[in-house]
This record gives sequence, structure tokens and C-alpha cells, in this order.
Amino acid sequence: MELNIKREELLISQLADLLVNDKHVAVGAASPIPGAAALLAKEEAKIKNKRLRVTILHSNKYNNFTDGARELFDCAAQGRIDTFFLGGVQIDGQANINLVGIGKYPKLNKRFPGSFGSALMYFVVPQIILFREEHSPRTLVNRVDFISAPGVSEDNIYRPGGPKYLLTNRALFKFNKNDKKFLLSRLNHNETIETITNLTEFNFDVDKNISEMIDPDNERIHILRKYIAPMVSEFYPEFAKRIWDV
Amino acid sequence: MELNIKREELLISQLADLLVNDKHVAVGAASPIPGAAALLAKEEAKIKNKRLRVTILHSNKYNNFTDGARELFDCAAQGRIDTFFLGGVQIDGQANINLVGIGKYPKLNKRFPGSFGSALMYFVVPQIILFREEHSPRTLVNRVDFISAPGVSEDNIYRPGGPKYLLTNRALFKFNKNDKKFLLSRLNHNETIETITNLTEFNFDVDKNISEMIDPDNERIHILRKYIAPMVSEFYPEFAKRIWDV
Amino acid sequence: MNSFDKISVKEIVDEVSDGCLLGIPADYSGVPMQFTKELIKKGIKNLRLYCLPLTTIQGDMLIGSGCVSEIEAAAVTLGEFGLASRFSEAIEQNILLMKDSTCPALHAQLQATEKSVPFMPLRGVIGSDIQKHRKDWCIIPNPMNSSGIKDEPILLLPAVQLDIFVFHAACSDRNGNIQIGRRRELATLAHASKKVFVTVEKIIDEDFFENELSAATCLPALYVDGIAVAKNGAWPCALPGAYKADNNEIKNYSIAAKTKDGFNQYMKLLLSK
Amino acid sequence: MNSFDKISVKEIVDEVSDGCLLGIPADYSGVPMQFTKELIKKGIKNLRLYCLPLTTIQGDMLIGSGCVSEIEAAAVTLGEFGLASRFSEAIEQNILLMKDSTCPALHAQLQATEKSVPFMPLRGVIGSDIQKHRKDWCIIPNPMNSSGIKDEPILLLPAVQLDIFVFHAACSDRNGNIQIGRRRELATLAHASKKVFVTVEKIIDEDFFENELSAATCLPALYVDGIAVAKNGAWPCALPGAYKADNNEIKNYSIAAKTKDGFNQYMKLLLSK
Repeated sequence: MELNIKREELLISQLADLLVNDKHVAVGAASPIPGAAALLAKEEAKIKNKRLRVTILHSNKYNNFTDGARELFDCAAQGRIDTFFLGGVQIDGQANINLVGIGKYPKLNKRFPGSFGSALMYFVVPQIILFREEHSPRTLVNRVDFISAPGVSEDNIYRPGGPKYLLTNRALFKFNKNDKKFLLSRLNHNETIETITNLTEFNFDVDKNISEMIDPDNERIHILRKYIAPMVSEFYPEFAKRIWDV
Repeated sequence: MELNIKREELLISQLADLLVNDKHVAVGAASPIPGAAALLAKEEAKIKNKRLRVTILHSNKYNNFTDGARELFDCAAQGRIDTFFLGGVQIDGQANINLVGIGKYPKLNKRFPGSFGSALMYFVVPQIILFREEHSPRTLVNRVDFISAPGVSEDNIYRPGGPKYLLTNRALFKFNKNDKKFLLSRLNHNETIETITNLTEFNFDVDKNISEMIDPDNERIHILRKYIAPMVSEFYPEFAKRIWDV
Repeated sequence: MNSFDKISVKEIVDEVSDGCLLGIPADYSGVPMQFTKELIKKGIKNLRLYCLPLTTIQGDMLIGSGCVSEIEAAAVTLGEFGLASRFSEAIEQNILLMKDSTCPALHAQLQATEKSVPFMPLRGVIGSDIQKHRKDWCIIPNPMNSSGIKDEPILLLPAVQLDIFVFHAACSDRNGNIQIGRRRELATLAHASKKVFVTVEKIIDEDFFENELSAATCLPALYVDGIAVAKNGAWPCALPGAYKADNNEIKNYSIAAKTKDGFNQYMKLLLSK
Repeated sequence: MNSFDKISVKEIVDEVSDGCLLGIPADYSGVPMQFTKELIKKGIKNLRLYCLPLTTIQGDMLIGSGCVSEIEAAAVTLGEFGLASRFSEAIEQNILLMKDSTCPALHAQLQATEKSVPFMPLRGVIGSDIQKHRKDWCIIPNPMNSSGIKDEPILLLPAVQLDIFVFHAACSDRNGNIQIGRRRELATLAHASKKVFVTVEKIIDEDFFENELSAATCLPALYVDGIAVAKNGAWPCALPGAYKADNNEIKNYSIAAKTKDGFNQYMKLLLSK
């Protein structure tokens, strides 16, 4: 039987694939797709008798911290978080991210909330996955208007962490730290290198082994819909209702 | 009716007199006389409708802290502790204190426990009261063998706190910060300037208004024996038993 | 004498002076909304807000009401209800000074004051435009040999002491100890503030320090200058462990606040309640 | 898969290597005496002890048993039972390297590691002989303009990361979260250690995180590498909130330990139990 896989489920599945080697994944505010991916990866790890801890901020139940709001940052700085997700109003070709605004700072034309903890997390978490659903020339820009956190740093900067992937609703890029450049590696169904090139302002390389995103298999979809959906509905009720009607 | 006042009660009374303007007194480990003085001052403040907080470390009941062992030091550094007590294997005429040992460090002839938190507390608590029962040339020395915490500091050192008094079982000294010298101001009964001079290795000045220690009045003795003694017995049972048989 | 000062919300408001540096808790740590309404009624001016590390409706309302001249934060947002429009507009119109920061820096600056040291070091941040625009931050070569990286620049952040910090909590005990649970950033804010006031749902006739476990959930009374009872005092924000956010109300606010007029009408109604 | 690793005290001992830097809790924060006995039985050598901020019978026994080459502490003492004789004698005989420190410095060095910064500043201490003898500490001119004092020297302390930290606690929940109550210095020690093991009186079939207040009393399982049940595991030391110190036993120890022979006889009996 063919399952009708939703776009969000496909993205969740892509992200879950990136978490299989992790011991501790943390998810920040307003991130239902990364949150669902982390819980899915945790559930699949359990089946394989492996242990994956998931910390979802703004949730009480999936929040492992007891030392106040600073513990996320201390914990990450200690190297105890393997993967974290960041977004951006703008993301550029060197993986700089902008969460502050559009225009010439401080005189901005359009002000967004601010940089949150990105300016530390981007430096210390080994696998930062950039996640921005909107894939367009206004989000994936040549040069961000404001660097909330830089994609790369000089050699004399303490930086065990940094960008590893960028996922949009159209494509998955890997980030090549040495070339300071993204590498297009997976395409969503119906996308081509050409459509992605047209919708991306920055230049990127193309993986020799570029492929389509792999749909989640029946077992994963089963776990996602049966076990993960009700968990997600606890802290992202509107998202869970829209996608899974739970 | 004349009360038979014990030596320890007289010392407790001297210390309590020094706490009347305080809002928060903290007492470190192994200090039954300062602990009793702080609780006495608290009780007397209550009668005058004033509020005095007392923190006694190593007590659960009189410990106001919830941020772990560092909170005493943070709290003091914030200026939230008005009086703290320090002792010393040796105390010298410049109010340097030695809690480490006798001999030429690090090759000591006699090793004592160590400096505890004195090296910070002495700098940040406005009123440090040095308390050492034994008054002898081996405790009150010309120059300490090891400075756990210095009595005075240069002007460019952040130092809102420091020594204000030194109480022994024979005398009470004030410390003069400008002259870097102790001033003998109260004598225990049966002591004279001469006996104190003979038993003190360091030089000191003598207060023009030097007087005998004033015995606690009947009301204070009543409060001490009736209310404070049972409190003290909770965390210094042997001391309370010995002095008050409670 | 009581072991704490029980006062009114208005008396807390009286402690806030024009131009002072006010500590602002995040939406998850007890937002003192009833106090904020009274503060706006008073017509306070030129507040400088220090958010640990962000603010939602509290900061947006104060900004929209013209009470704020400066704000230091890692974010100002209405979360799932979108942008904080009064904040965004004030920045776009250049009438509000924003000291853009990042969460761990806001924590570290208060921890410096907590320890009474002049600065705290922080890793990361270097190379960001946040750092480039913060003239109160400085970078030095790492003076500590043992660090490992050659010629590593180290970012130093200045100690920040708040003039006043106000938050809302579920309860205090009879001695004025405040139950904060896991929200230990509230202790950091209190430690770093000259004055601390708390509004609570209720005062309980217990001594939280009688039990080691309940003691562990407290901010000790010694850091608190006054406590006022304010029933439902975080509304429409959540009070962790007590009640959830009134999302309908926050949504209504987010829609109204999109325009200056809509905000003014909303606030007129709110303050007349 | 269980959410934590339940192991034996012997398996914890196997994790301790000769020469490693071992974190030592104060007498008020859960001394792992059963573990310490097993460690001495194993014949561990050249331990470096980092005490937060002091040690009592645990440190003295390890020193007397020849397990320790170096100790960093603000004090080594048997408290009301007098000097820690094995420690004092080892210093007087010049066979133990003591890094004399002061309580807040020991806290700050771990907090630096907690934040992954190379150093922490500390006020006070300057002008003491503690500071003069610590070659790993450094003093710089205050680079932060806003501090107020002209030409102020500032003491910097290096970040210290422990190799292993072991403590004893009343209980863990079924997910491996450890109840530490107010003893939050245990969290700092855990955050700053590469490996963390805990002995507990019992494992309770509860989830401490189901309730905000009980969550506030925990060290989260994510910092813990293994848990062993050790009934009465702090004896003869106290376990705060659970049982008091066995003062008779500590007094017996303090008398026996006054001489090398007395100590050896005491230990022989203790280890044969």
C-alpha cells in the first residue's frame, strides 16, 4: 500500500536521518519539525537499544535541565549537546545567519526578534542543522544584512561546532567548512538543480552523488503517526492538529 | 540578684554588641560563640522590632542559602552580609591572618587545615570580626608565617570589607585601617594593659577611653539562657551542654 | 516584626524611577503583568530594560506605551503569535535604542555582578555583528597559558547591576521565601539587582526551609525587598507550574498591536479594567 | 534500553585510573565513603584530588593510604574532631603536593569549565600568600573600563576540568536523575567533570521530572555515567536529609589516625569488613 506522505513528514524524516549517531539533541523555540524529528530519532534509537536524549525547550516534559535558562548554553559549551537547530531570516552562502533584521543595522527597514542564543550555540554544538522552510532568494541570500552568528571562524577562535547541514522545503545542503560553501546533496520531489539554482541567491556546489530525498518507509511513518504525533501535540498542538489531526 | 556570668557568656555578649546595626550576619564552621552571639543579636533585634537575618553554615535550619556552597561567597561579594567572623592560627599586628601552618611555606613544621574562604570574605564583608579565644604570644604574633588573607590592601584593590575588631578571651581590640594597627579598647575582668602587652607579640595602641568589658545585664542573660541556649544546642550540642547544661 | 515586607503592587510601582535599569524575566519565568499594567498607568519614562534573555508582551507593551528608551535583549517576540510589533516599529522608526545581545551573554553579565567581578569571559560571539556593535564589550588576547589555542582572542562582558527586578511567582512562604522551582535564572536576576520585588499568587503559612527538598525550590527571602499578592498576576502570560498562557488574549494583543491605533485602543481598555 | 546505566561500586572504582584528577565533595554534600574504601582496596596511586572546597575523612584516608600525590583544597580537616593527621603529616614530611586555595576560587575554576571559558576572574585573594604561591593563576590589569577603580589588578583563575567525579546521594529516580536538593555545588562538579558516577541509597520508581518542584531538586541524568546502589554509602559521614554523621566513628578515626601505625591498624580493620 502506498502511503500519502506529507511534506512535513518528509522533512521530519530527512532530519531524523541526521540524528542517528547522536546522544543528545536539543531543540529550541518554535521548531515543531525539528522537535518531531528528534523525538522520532529517539524512538527509533530505542528500538535499536540505543540511548538518545532529547531536550525540547519550552516543554516541561522533554526538558532535562534544572539549572535555569543558562543551562542550555553551559551544557552546549561543555560539549554535551551533539545537534542543535538554528534558523534565520536570512542565511548566506558562507552559512552566516541573520535573525535580527533587514536593512543597514542599526537603522533597519524590518526588525525581527533577535539573535537568541545562536551566537554561542553555533560555535560549540558539533552538528548545527540550519532549518528554514522557505527556500527563496530573499531567505537564501548572497550576504546577510546582519551576522547574528558567523558560519565560519578563523583558526585561532575556539570553535568545536558549526554548520553541517541546511534543510529547506526544497533541498538539503551539506556545508563544506574548508571551502566555506554549501553543497547541494538532496532534492525534494519535483525539484531540479535548475529550480534550486533559480531560487537560491548564493552560489553552491553540487554533490556528484546528488539524489532525491528518500521517503520514510512504512515503519517510520507508522512510528511517526502513532507515537510521535501525540507527543508533539503536547507542545505544538496547532502543528500536530494540522498535520496529523491529533 | 547577682548572676554568675560565664566567660563564654561575656564573650558572646561582647560580640552581640557589635551586631546591633546589622541586617545579615553570617557565621562559619566551628564557631559556637559567634553563632550564639548572632542568634542573641537577632532575638534582641526582634524585641526592638528590627530585622536581623542570621546564616549559620553547617546548620540546615539557620542556613538561608539555596544556591549551593558558593552562595555564601557570592552573597558576601554582593555586599549582602554585614558581619562575618574569622579566626587564625596566627594573627599579626597588621591583621594578617594565618590558617595554614607554622614554618616556612611550603615546608611547614606544623600544618593546619587551610584558608577556607577567608581570602575573599576578608575583602568583601564590611565588618570582619576576628575571634580567637587563645590570647598568647604564639597566636597574636608580630608577623604571620603565612598570609591566608591580608589585613590591609593597596588603594587600587577592590576592598569594601576588612577587619574591624579582634576579640580574645582577654581583650577586645579595634582595628585602625589607616594606621594599620590594633587599638586595645576593652579588657576582660582581671586583665590590665600590662598583662595584655605581655601576652601579645605585636605592638598595639591603647584607646584613651579604654574600659572593662561590660557584663550582660539580667535581661540579656535571661534571653541567652532561655532562648538562645536551646537553639545553639541544635548545631553545637557539646558546647551548649558544657556551658548551659542543655 | 514580620520576616518580610508585605506591600501592594502600587507600592512596588512607586519603587521604580524614571530612567532606571529594570530586570525583565523571560516568558517562562513568571512575567509580572499586573505590575506592568500599574507601571504603565503611572506613566513611567525612559526605562532601560534588561531582558534575561528575552521579553514578549511585557516588553512590547512598555515600549508601545512610551515607557522605554533602551532595551538589552537576545530577542523581543510574541513567539508563535509573531513579531512584537511595537518593538519592531520603534526600532524601524529609530526611537528605541536596542542593545542586541545573545542569551549566554545576558546570563554572564549578571553572573559577573553575582560574583562582584568586573567582567566575565564568554566563548563564541566573536565575528558576529552583535559583537561588532557592542562598544561596552572588549576583546583581549587570552592571558591564560593553559587554554590551548595560540593567540586566542577572548571576549569580555562587563558586569551589569540592575536597579530593580520584579517578577511574579506562584507563592511565598510565611517567611518571605519565594518558590521558583527550576527557574533558577530568577535567582541570578535577584542576586544581580539592587532591589527585588515579587508579586505572588498567594502567601502560604509554611516554612519552605523546614524541608531540604522544598528549600531547594526557593529564592531566599534575604534577596527580596517586598512581596505583593497579585491574583492571576502573570495574566495573560503563563505561570509555570500554576497556569498556562491565555493564548486567545495574546493573539488578540498581537493583532491589535500591529498598528499604533490598535495598540492604543487595546491598552485603553486593558488599563480601564 | 534503560535510561541510565546501573553498575556496581567496583565498576565505578574500575573507572578511576592512577594519576587522574578526582573531584571530592565537601562533608555536607554526600561523601562516597563506600566507593573510597573500594578505591583504597584497589591500591590506586598518584591521585590528584580537587576538593570543593574541602575534604574531611575521605581525603585523609586516601592520603594516609598512599593513594594521593597532589591535592587542591581550601581546607583538609576533621572539623570538630581536630586536624586531619594523615594530611598534616604528609605535608610536614613533604611527600604531598598541596595546592592551597580558597573556597570561592575552587568554585570559580569549575564554573569556568562549566561555561567552557579559559578562566574566571575573582576579587579578593590578591596580597595573600595563597596567590603568591599559585603559579597557575595570573594577574592582569583590569581591561574593562567600566569597573571604577583606577589601575585595578584582577586575578584570573584557570578553568579546571575533572577527569572523574564520584559522590553519594539519597536516591535517583527510575530515569537516573539524582536528588541533590540544595547541594547545587554537586551540579557544578558534575558539569565540570568528564565522567560522573553516583552511589545512592536507593533507586526510586518515580519520575522526578513529572513535577516542577521535585525536578528542581535534581541533577539531570544526562550528566551521569553510571549509578550504583550503596546502602549507608556515606558512612561514617553524614548524608544531608537522610542520616547524620557517626561522630563516634569519626572520633575513633581521628584518634587512630594521629599515628601512622594507628591509622594502618584502623584501615586494616575497616577494609576487612
